[in-house]
Amino acid sequence: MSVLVDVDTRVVVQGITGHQGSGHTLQMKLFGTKVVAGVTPGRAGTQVEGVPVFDSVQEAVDRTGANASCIFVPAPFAKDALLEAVDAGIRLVVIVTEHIPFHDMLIMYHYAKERGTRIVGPNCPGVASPGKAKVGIIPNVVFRPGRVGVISRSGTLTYEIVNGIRENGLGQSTCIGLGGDPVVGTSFVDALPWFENDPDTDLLVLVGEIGGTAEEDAAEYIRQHFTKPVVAYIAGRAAPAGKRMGHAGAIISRGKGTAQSKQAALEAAGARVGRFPFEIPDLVSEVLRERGRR
Amino acid sequence: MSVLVDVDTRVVVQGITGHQGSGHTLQMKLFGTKVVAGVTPGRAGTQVEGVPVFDSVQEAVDRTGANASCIFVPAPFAKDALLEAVDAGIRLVVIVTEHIPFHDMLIMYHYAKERGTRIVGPNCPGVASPGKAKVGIIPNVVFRPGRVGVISRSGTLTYEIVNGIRENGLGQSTCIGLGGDPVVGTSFVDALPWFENDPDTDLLVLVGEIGGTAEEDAAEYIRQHFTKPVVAYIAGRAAPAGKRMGHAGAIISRGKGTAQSKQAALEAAGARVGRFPFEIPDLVSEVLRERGRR
Amino acid sequence: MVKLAEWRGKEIFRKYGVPLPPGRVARSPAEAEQWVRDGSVPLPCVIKAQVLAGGRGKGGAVRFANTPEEVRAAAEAILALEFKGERVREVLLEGKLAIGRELYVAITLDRSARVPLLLTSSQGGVEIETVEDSAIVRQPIHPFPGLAGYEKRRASQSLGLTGAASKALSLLLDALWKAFNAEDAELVEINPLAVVGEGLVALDAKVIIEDDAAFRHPEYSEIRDDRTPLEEIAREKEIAFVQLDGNIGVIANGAGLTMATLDVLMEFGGHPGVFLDLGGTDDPAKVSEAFLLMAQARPRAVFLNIFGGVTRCDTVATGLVQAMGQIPPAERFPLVARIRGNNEVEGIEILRKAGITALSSLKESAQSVVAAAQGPPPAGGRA
Amino acid sequence: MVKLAEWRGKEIFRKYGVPLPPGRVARSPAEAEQWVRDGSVPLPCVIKAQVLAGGRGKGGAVRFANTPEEVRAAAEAILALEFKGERVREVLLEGKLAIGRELYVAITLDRSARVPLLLTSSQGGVEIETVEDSAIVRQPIHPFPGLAGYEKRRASQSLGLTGAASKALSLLLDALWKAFNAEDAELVEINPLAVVGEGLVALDAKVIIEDDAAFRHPEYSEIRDDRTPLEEIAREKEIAFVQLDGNIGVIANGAGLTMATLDVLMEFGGHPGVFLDLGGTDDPAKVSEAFLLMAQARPRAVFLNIFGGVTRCDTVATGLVQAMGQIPPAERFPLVARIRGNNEVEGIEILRKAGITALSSLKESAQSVVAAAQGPPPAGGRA
Repeated sequence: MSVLVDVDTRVVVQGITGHQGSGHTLQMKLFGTKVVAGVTPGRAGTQVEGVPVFDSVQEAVDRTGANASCIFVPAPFAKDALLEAVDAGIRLVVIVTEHIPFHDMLIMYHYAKERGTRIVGPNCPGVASPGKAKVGIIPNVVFRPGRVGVISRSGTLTYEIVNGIRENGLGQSTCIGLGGDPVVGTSFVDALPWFENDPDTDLLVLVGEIGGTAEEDAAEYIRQHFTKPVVAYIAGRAAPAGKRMGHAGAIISRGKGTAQSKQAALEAAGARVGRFPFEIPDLVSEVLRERGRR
Repeated sequence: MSVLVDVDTRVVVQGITGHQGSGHTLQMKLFGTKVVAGVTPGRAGTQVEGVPVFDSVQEAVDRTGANASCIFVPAPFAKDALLEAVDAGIRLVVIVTEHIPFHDMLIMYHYAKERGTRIVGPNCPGVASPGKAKVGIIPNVVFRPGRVGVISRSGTLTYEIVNGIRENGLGQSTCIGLGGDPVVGTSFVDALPWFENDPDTDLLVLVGEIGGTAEEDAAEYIRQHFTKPVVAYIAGRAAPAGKRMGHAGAIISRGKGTAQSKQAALEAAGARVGRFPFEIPDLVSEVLRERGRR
Repeated sequence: MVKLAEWRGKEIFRKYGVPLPPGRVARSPAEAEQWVRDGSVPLPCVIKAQVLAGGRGKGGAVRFANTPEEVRAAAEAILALEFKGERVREVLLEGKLAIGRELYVAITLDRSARVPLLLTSSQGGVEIETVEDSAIVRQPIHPFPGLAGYEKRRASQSLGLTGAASKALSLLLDALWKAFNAEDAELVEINPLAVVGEGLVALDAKVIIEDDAAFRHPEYSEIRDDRTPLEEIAREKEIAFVQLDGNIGVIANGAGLTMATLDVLMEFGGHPGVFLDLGGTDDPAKVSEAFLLMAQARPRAVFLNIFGGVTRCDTVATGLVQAMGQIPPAERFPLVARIRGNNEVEGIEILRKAGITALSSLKESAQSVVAAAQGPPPAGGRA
Repeated sequence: MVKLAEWRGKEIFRKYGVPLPPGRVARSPAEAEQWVRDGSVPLPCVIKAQVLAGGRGKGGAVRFANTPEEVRAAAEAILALEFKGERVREVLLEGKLAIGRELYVAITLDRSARVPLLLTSSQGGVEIETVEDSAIVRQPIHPFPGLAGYEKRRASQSLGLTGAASKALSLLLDALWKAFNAEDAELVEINPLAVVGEGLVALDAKVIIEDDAAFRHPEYSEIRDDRTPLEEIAREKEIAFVQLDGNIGVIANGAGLTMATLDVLMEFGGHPGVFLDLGGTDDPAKVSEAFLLMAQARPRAVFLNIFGGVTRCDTVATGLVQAMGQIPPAERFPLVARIRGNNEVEGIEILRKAGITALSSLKESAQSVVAAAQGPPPAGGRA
C-alpha cells in the first residue's frame, strides 16, 4: 500500500511537448512510473520519450486507461486543463504549474472536489512513492524505499530533507509536496489521514512555512487523530510581516501565519519541531530509535 | 416505508406568511404533516397556523429539527431560498413557486445535487404520502392510503386522476408532482427507482405531457429496470408544435416532445397507456385485478 | 418565449462580440437606399425581411442588390410583403461577403441533463432539423465552470477549423456563451456561420429569450413576437392563453387538465380553438377576465372543465356567471360546463341558476360541446 | 500583490456601483483648489494623502478645509509630505458627509476552506486587527452560486441595518462581490463604511489585486506599489526578490529553501538583507541576471545556497561566475556558496576555479557568511 499513487497509477502528462513536460516525463519513467499518455492539442500522433501524444485527455483515457494526470501547461490554461482532466474521469491531478490565479484555483478546487477528483498543487513538486510511482517533479535521486512519510509545502527544501533521510540510511513511504500557493487542492489536514491509515508509514515529516493556518489546522488534527510520531520544520522565522517570500502563499498578513504560531501549535500537538532543516533527518532517526523502529 | 416523505418528515415553509404559504401550511397540517417552522425574513417571533416563524432557515433547522422545506417565495427570490435551504442542511426541498427562470434552476439543480439535497419542482404540486406527510399543495381530499404510486408532470390533472383512483376504492402509496417546467429537480427517471424499491407500491401511474423527452427516458428506464405494472397517460395530443401549452415545459419544439412519441415509447416498454384521463383509474383497477392484487 | 427578429438577435451578438457582416436596419425604401449611399452598408448587399418565420430565401423575402437603386427597389418589394401572416416592418441590409464554408453553431438547453448544450455541425446553411444526428456534435456544458477550452477545441475539430479560424471560433463561442447566460436565452443559434477567409461571420441570428426571466430584462418587454393580438393581451394579464385552428374554446384549470380537455374534444370530433388555463386562481374577477378574453376569440362553443382541488368550484362558477352577463347577446355562445371537486354542488347550483347546464362526466360534456359547435354559427366569425 | 491607493480602489468601487462621497483626485494645490471652486467637490471637504501606509489620520496626512483657500493650503502641505517613506503624489478631496455609524465590510480569501470570506463588523473606523473576533461576523461564500440573498440578510443583521439601509447594503455587497471576482482581488475592504441617513457610503477603499492574474489585467501593470525600486525591477524580470532590513544577501533555489536559509543565518547572528529565490531555473543567463540584481542591493556579504534537485549545480555555478565578472571591483562582496545535489562536484569545481569557496555544510557556510558580513564594509551602502 501507499498514499495517492501505487503500481496501478497510469499517468497522462498534460503539456507533454513542452520543455518541462518532456523532461519530467523521462524522469517519471526513470522512477518506474507508468507514464501512458501525453496531451498537447494539435500534436496527436507524435511521441515524447516513447509516450504517445493525444489531442485530448478523454482520448488519452479511452486509449490508455490513464487514471492520474500531471499538468505542466502555462498558468492561463491550467484551469481548462484541470476541467478537462476531471471531465475525463481522472482521479488524481498533480498541478506543477505555478502562478495560477487563486480565483481560478477556487473554481478548480470545488469543481474537482464535487466530482471526486483529488488535486495536488498547484505550484507543487507532486507525489512520489519510491518503488511504485511518481507524479510530479521531485528529483528521483533523493528517494529510496522506506517507511517515512513526508508532507511539505515547499520544493527544494523538501528535496534536501528527503535526501538527508536517505543519507541517514532510511527511506520514504510516500512524499507529497502540497505546493506554496494560498489555495491548494490538498492540505496537510487532507493528507494526514492517508498517512495515519497507511501501514507502510511509521513516522511523518511535516515541512511547513509561514502564511495561512494550514500548519495550525494540521496540529489540531494531529492532536486529535494522528497516532504516529511527527517531526516538523517550519520555514520563515526570519520573514517580516506583509512580504511574500517567494511562494504566493508565504506571507504573514494581519498577524496571521507566523512561524512561531505554527511551531508552537505543532509542539503542543506532540510533534518534534526542528530549528534547522539539517536537523530533520537526525530527528527522524532519533524518534524512530526511541520508538524501537530502527 | 414510503417515497421521499414519511412520519419523520419535519417541514419548514419558506414564505409562510404569504397567502399561499399560510393557506397550504394549514392544509399540510390537516393532512397530518409535521409542519415545524416557517421562514419569512423580518417576521421572526410571529406564528402562522400555530407554526413558529424564523428569520432564516438555519435558525428554523437549529430550533425545530426541520429536514424538508416547502418553498412559496416569489420567483425572483426562489434561487436564494433554495441556496439557503441547502446550506442549512435541508435534504428535501419542494418548490411550489412558478415562473422561475430556467437559468436559475440550472444553478439550483446542480448546487443542490452536489450537496445531496433533493429538489422536487419548481412549479409543482409536491409530494404526498397519505397517512404520513405532504410537502406541497396537492388537495388532501383526493387521497386515501393505498398501494398505487403516482408520478406526474401536471397538477390538477393529477388531482383528478388520483381522485378517480380513490373513488374506485383504491388508495395511493406516494404521489409526486414533478412540475411542468423545462428544468425540474426530479424527473420520472429519478423517481422510478424509489417506487421500484418501495414495498408499499404495487403499481405506478405515470402522467406525462408534451415537451422534452422525460417520458421517453422514463420508458427506457421502465423497459430495463422497472418490474411493477405501469399505467400511463400523456396530455397534449391535440397541441400544435411551437406553442407553449400553459406549462413552460409543454412545448413541441424542433419535432421533439410529441405525445405520440411518448405514448409509443411507454407502450413499447410495457406500460398500459390510456387515451382519456378518466380511463386511468379504471385501467389501474383492471391491471391490479389481472395481477391478482385486488 | 420572446423570439427575436434577426436584426435584434444580431444587436445582442454585437454586444457580446460575435463577428457580423457590416449591416443596417431600414424601415423604408428611402432609408435602405441611404445606408448604401452613405457607405454604412457596402455594395453588393443582401436585403432581408425581418420576420420570425423561416424559409425567407425561398419565399422572396431575401433579395440581392448591386446599386442603390436596386437596394431601394428590393426594400420596397420586401417591405410590401406579408410573409406567412407577418407584415414586414423592417429589412436588414448587409454587405455580401466572399463566403467559404457554411457552419452551424448553437447553444440551447438539454432538459434531461439539466445543462446547456453546445451544438456544432459542419452542415450549416440548411435547417438543422434536416441534418442527420450523426453530423451534429453535442457537448453538454456544466453551468458552473462554464464553457471550457477543451470543449471549444472539440467544437473546432468538429467544424474542421484550424489555426486562426479555430481561434476565431474560440472567441465567438465565449461571446455566444456569455450572451446565452447574461440574456437568459433559451436558444442562441448562428446558421449559417460563414467562414470568410481566416475568420468567421454570423450570417443569421436566432435568439429566443426566456419569458420567466422578464423581471431581469425589462428591455425585452416591448418586443413584438409571434403571438396573436389576443395572446398578447393574455400575456399582459398573465393568463395562459393559446389560439389554435379550431372553433371550440376550452377553459380549464391547470395546464395538464386543459391539454387533456383538448385531447378529449379532439377524440370526439371537436376542433379546439382556444387553450385557456385558469391556473390555480380562486378569484372570481380573474375568472371573469379570462372568460371575457375567451369571448373575444369568438368561439362557436366553449367548454369549461374544472377540477376543484386547490381552487373552489363555486368561486369559479361565480366569476363565470359575472362574465356571461357582460357579453353582448350577439356575441354569446353555447357553454358546456363540467365541474368536479371542492364545493362542486354549490358550483353546479350557481351555474344552474344562471341557465348554464353543468355535467360531471367529462365524456358526456365533451360530446355535448362538440354537438353545440356543429350547430348554427354565432353572430361573429370563428375562434 | 498590487496594493491600490485609496483613489484607485474607489475608481474600482465606482465602476461596480459602490456608493462613494463626491470626490476628485488632485496632483497639485492649484488642481485641488479648482475642484472645489468648480463645484466638483463640495465644501467643507476632507483632503487625504494617497499613500499605501496606514495611520494617515494620526500622521497629518488627512486634513479638513472649509474654503478654497484652506483646500489649497491643505493640499500644499500634504503634497509636500513624505509619509512613512512614501512621497505623496496625489491627494483625494471628498465632500464631508453627515456620518452616522461607522461599519466594516470586506471580502477576502479563506485559505483553509478555499472560499471567499465575507467579513462584517459594526465596529468600523478602527483597524480591523484591533477588533475582537467576536465582533466580526465571518461568512464563507461558495464561489459557484456566489453571494446569496440570505447571506446578505445575515450581514445586514450583523450590522444592525434595517429597511432602506439594509437594501443599500444588499446592493453594495453585490457590487463588492463582483469587484472581488472580476478584478481578481485578494481583498476588497471598506473601512469605514458610513451610515449616512438611510444610505451607505464607502469612506475608504482598500483593494489588493492578485499578481498571478496580471495576464487578465494589464491595466494594473503600471501601478506603483509598495515595492522598492529593486523589487520593481525584479518583478519585471520575474525574479522572486524581497528586500529586508539586514546586510546579507541570500540566493537560494526554491522559496522554502530560501526562507530556511534566512532562518539559519538569523540563528547564527546574521541579518538577512535580500531574499532571492532562483526558483527552478537552469539557465546560466537567468542566474547571472539574478546575481547582478543582488549586487545592486549592495550586500555586505552574499550566501548562495543551492540544492540541485531538478536544477543542476554546475549550470547555477556557471551563471554565478559569469555574473561575478561583470560586477565592478568596488562593488564586490564576499561570497559564500553551499552547493548540494545534482552535479555538485562539477559545480564546486567551477566555483573553485573562479576563486569562490564552496562548502557543503549549511551550518558551516552560514557561520562563515555571518563572519564575512561583520568584516570591513564594502565600497557602497547597506543591502
